[in-house]
Amino acid sequence: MSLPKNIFGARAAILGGLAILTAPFLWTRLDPDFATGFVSLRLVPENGIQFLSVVVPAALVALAIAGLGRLWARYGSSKPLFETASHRLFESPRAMAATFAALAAAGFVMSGKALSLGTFVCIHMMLAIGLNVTIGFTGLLVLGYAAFYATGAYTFAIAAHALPVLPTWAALPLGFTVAAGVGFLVGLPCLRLRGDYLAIVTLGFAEALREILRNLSVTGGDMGLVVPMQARIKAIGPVGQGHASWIAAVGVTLLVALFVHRLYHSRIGRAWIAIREDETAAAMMGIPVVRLKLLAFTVSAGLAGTAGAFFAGFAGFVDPSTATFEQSVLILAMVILGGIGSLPGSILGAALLYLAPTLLRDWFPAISDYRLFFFGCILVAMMLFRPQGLCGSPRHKLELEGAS
Amino acid sequence: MHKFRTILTAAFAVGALLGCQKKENTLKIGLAGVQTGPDGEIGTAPIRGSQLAIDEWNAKGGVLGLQIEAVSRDDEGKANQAVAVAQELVAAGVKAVIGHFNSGCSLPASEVYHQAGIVQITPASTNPQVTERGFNQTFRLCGRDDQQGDVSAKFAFDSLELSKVAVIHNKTAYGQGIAEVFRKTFEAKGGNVSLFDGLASEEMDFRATISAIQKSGAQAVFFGGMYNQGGPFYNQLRQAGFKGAFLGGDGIYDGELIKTVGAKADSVFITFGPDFMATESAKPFLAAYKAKFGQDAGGYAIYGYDAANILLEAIQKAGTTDADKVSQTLRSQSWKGLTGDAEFDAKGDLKKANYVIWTIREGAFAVR
Amino acid sequence: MTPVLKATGVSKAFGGLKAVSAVSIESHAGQILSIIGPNGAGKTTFFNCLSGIYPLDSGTVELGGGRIDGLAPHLVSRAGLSRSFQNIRLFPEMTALQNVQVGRFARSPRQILGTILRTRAWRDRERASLERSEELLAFVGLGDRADSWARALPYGLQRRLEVARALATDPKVLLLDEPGAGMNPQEIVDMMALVKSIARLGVAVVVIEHHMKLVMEISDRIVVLDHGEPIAEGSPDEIRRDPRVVEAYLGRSEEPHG
Amino acid sequence: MADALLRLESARTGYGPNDVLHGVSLTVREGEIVTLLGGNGAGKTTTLGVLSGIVGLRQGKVVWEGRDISGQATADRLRQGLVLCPEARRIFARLTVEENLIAGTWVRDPKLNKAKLEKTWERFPILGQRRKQLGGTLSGGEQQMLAIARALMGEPKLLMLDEPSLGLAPLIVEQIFRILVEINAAGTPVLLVEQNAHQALKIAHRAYVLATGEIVREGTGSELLASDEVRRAYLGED
Amino acid sequence: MQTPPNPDSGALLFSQMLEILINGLARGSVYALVALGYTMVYGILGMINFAHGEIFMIGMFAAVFALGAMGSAGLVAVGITLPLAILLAMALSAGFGVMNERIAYRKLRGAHLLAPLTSAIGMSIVLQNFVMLSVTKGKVDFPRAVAQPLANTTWSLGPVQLTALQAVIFATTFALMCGLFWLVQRTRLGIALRAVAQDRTMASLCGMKVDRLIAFAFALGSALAAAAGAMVAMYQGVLRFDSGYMIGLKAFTAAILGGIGNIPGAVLGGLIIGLTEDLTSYTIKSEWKQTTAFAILILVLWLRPRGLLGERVADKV
Repeated sequence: MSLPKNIFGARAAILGGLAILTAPFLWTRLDPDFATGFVSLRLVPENGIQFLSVVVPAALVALAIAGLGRLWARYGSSKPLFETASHRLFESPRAMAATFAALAAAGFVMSGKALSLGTFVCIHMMLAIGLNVTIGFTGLLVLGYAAFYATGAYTFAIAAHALPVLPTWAALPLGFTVAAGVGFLVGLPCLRLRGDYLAIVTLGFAEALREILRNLSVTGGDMGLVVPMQARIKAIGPVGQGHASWIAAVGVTLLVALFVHRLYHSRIGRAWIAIREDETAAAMMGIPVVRLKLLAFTVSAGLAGTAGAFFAGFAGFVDPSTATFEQSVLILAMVILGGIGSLPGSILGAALLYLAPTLLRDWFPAISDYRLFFFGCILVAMMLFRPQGLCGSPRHKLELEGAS
Repeated sequence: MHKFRTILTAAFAVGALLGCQKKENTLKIGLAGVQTGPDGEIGTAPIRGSQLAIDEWNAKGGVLGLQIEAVSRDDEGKANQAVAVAQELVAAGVKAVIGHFNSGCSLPASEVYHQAGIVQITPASTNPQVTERGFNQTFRLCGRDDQQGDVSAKFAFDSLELSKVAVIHNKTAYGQGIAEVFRKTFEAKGGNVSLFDGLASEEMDFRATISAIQKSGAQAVFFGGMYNQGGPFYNQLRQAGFKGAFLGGDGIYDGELIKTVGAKADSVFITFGPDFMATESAKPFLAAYKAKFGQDAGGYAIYGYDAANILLEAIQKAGTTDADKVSQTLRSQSWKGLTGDAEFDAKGDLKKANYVIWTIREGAFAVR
Repeated sequence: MTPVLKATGVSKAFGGLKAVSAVSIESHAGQILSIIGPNGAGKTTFFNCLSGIYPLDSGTVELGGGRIDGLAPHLVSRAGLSRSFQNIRLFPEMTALQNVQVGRFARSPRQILGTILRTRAWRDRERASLERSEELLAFVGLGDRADSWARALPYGLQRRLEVARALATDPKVLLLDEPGAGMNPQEIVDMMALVKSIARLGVAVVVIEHHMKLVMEISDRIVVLDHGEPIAEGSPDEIRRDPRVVEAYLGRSEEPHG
Repeated sequence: MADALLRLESARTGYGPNDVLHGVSLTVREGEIVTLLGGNGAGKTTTLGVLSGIVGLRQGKVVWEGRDISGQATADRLRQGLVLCPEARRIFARLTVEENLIAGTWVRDPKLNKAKLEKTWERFPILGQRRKQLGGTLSGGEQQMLAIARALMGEPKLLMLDEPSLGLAPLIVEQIFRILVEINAAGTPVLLVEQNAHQALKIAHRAYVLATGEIVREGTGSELLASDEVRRAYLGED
Repeated sequence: MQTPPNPDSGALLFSQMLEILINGLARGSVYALVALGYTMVYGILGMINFAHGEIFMIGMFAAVFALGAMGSAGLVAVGITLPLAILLAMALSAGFGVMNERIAYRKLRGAHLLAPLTSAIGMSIVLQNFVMLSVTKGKVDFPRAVAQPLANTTWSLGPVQLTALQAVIFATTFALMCGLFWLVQRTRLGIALRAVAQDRTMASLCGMKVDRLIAFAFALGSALAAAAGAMVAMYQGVLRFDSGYMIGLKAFTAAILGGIGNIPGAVLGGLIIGLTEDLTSYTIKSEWKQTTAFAILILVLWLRPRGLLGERVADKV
């Protein structure tokens, strides 16, 4: 409908509008006078120059990457590569064992920093894989996913205090069961609601849960809980604590991924996708829609709980920040960046989004303040230009084109 | 099985490349604390202070013949990030850490340092728990909340002769900690805490809480929290017609508080260290800080500066970076700093907590 | 002969508008019953009533002697009634084979633990389901397109895939909502053959269709709806000659009677 | 005969890969009622979509009063008097009758609204009685009248209607057709898409029969009434 | 923990309850103003504008910027500068709202629910961090000289104390709501907005420029949020780059509570949330007020999934 010159005009209008709107923020400074209580405004170029000196080069780099990405998209597609590789991996026990052994062995030569970073990446992979079950497979919008993460973490921490004999490995079944139970109870009334309402109710649940965690004494209030030593991941023989955590993290992540992979490639997984694609048609195929949604919700919550309990056993403490909206958004962004509904996508997205800001901060400490800004930009740009994510299929793109 | 071996070998090769570390010829000191986000401003100050001290030492030739490399990490004021930062610092091979800022970050992070056997000096975490866990290489260069809350409660009961006070906190390790100590001391002395309540950190409209304070019949309010909420809280108290005293801890000792409450603020009583900034010996530091960072030094900058100086001096004196020896040295004697003479007790706390009561006079903080 | 599907006095209104009023049909195994009528006559609404998507205002639906009105769609499907949709509603992000496999959902027993552990029993069932699905794809002529994305199939094949998916639930009754819509003449001829062969399998087929040619050729009986009401029923020849039918389609040719 | 008001020249368009219209041409002249007949899926609605600008053309053009308007947006065509009353009425259910009518005047001078409303109440007394009622609460026939009245508020020079008789009882249908004749008699040409062939042909000056995206027959209303093409297009008889 | 109220202070208690009511209503009316923006955008697009809280925050800053600019120009008469600053803040925020729509929503109209939601979340992060990076990480004080005189002027209405500041909030909120009502219910533009909300295709067949009307709805909602922002900034005295998040979330809760898409519902929801919070703070503890607010939301959605005043719209099959 719109001609090329129109598009150009529209872009110019957007840029011009942005320049005008952001002008007061960029080029002026507020000077409060506490004696009189008035405030005055002063023109200062430094603010804006500093901001633009970071953002403009970053934008240019992004444009260059986007250009490369387009070339890649034209001359080769990412999807078969990752999807096939992951499928082969999870279908072959031998490949799984080899991967596990290789990664575990790599721990011997990894630095302590790499081990800790790797363990955190694994935890976020579990979370992304878990959230993908609801958002990606079943199409249920869950915005307060971190609540289940916190549930798992706190469950284990509290249980370890109550039962001084609780072994570390108990974290996994305990976290899964309790979080899944909570997920079931939250899902039961919510799943009758429309998609975006579900998003809000889960978000509200997460906010309320965070408040409760901050207020109760059994959860240690805002300071959180320290997990007793006996329940933490410990060094075993020549394998140091960091390394042991890394091995455990790799193992659990592979198991979680295998679990989801196998569910996905079964009648349950097919039913989930069918529900996402067309609820009515799915029901006509004999699929009990509400029950399967509830199952997806429960499994997903359980996986978050597993990750949470693992975190508690690894980090040795839990606090209410595990249930923040920011945490939920981070996990959501991982799923979306990787590609909604794609298992390797979740894994890739988690790795990228967890590592990128950390590495950016180490390599370019000067712009570490800008990382969230860029994070937001990436979310918006991703939705506009590649809504299917890195590994996703282009379905959402088609929908968009159909709509315009 | 052949494939498996290939993969394994490759993994080891890659790992070996990654793990290969170059020979160290610097002494690495970790500087950790919140540097971004809402608390970023106040949290950056001590880190810059330490940075300044390290620069001075380097200019003088370093310590033990080694140049000192400051490894600065942002924990974003979040506990889990603090753990990650701590692990990173340990991995980076730092010999000692100055940090963290928030008590909520120091608490979990110090566990990591403890396990790794690294000396930690916090310039600002005042929660008692930080040094209460028997970690013999954890030190604190500032006062403790119990000392602070204690001082404030005694002042309220003895000097202001208050008998009924409402205690409000911001639900953080710091705010709630100091508030609880205040309550304990105040009640032990025979006072009555008429209301004890927490506020969400993003909350800025306190009118309902203030009504509850008025209902409780409190004569004064003790506020355990930070200046960004303390200022509006004070203003809204006064707007609601509450005339009683407003007490608080070091969290509200910040120039920003005065900007918010204005020059005419009255009956504000803050516990804070003595006026180190006004001393003659602090002048060069303040000037150097301003020259280097283009800003006036914030309240905690001087603590960061002192912490670094004391730490480096202890390393110099111990003649080694070994944590046990450095800890021993730190405990064994008295250290001179801009914040006065520091002596550490067995727990790692300052033996003499010098909290004094400050107030606002003519648009500036002044010792009462 | 007892009918497999027996709907009696089915009525459904939206607001004040009577979309379907007192429609009764009987459908027999191996026979094709067509429902025709002008736009807005309530045919699709009637299908939605039969398949449990809309609750009925009144009337009953019996399938193989048991009542299915008031059941949720997935239970209706399990009872043995399956359908296609007017505007094709495949699962576009699945392959053709997977679409059909979804149809096998209710016909394979629950085995969550088996799924996770991939037990031998699970694998056997999965293989059986797969084989049955492939068989059905071949039956509708999609044997060589099993791995195509449903969204990537040409329109005519999508319609066929929808039929295969519906058959995968092992229905006793199959409702087809405009199987020939949007097809070219050759595709329509093929579709007619397919519908006939489904009936030959012993399934009771109910078809909504606009292509009169298709309807007249394949139907055993025809029911005509207009304004939600049944106005005629009979064999194709009877319907062709029925003046009420002509009137329903072309409007009244004379001034209103009496 | 007056000059052609609207001409569609060998229009070709469709959705997705398939064409729905394979070169449809038709003409409407001043003062006429032209009917476009055809079975389901023949492409009638798509033809109106092309004329009103909501469906793009792949080939061919739309000529209005001698000018090519193929590239123009709906609003611009509306401003020139090319008004479509779409299929299924599409009343704004949560707007009152009066508001629905005002919505129809968006491209026109609001100062005239009062007079136009008065005229509408005169022509459709039933709407006048229900002016404050929500559109969604009207009966089917009333909604159709409202839809036509809303289209008239746009001051059409050509009124296009898509199946105004859809789902309505025969008596109401007759009423609607009477109204269309009145509108035409008052000087507005009408392009009518209908499946109710008998009624439509009775009031039409000329008619086209559309089958699978092509015009298969053109003629006066009475010619077509007598022809077999119509029966064939609808009933698939040979 | 709570000291039991003095038995002989019944009258005092009563007046304090009234005060709580006033405070709660003041807070609630701010929520209501912000909730209107959510409801309008949802009503017209069926999308949750997650960045709306940030627009509110931009409004706060814009008001201070405007006051600062006027201060620099030597204009300090509160009677003139304050209304002017609110208007300027509304204008700037409206611009941000339109830009927001243009960048993050227009292309995603009709896409899967997740896409606009995600881009909106991204947008909210961008706006928040933009302000943090360009203005300050710390707080900014609302000029005391503007707010203090209003806050210190109190009127007694019977047993109730009402500050001029609260009166300004009530008056502005009330005026803006009436204005919005009038615009949406009584004008041609309002009819067009509602028409676009109900049937975009038919609206464009009526000649309406759908894109522009949607942008207008964003502008309108943003302007309301900015007015709320200016008043909250004045009321609480400080503003920060993250001040919008919680209020946005609460206002959104309010919109859902009242039945999203429904204008009176948003107002009702806002007042209920505001009152609930203050009553919780007063009678239980401030610590629990978020929890009660969200508990009410979940309860209402459970019992009435469409919200209090939401309409039941038949789902299409």
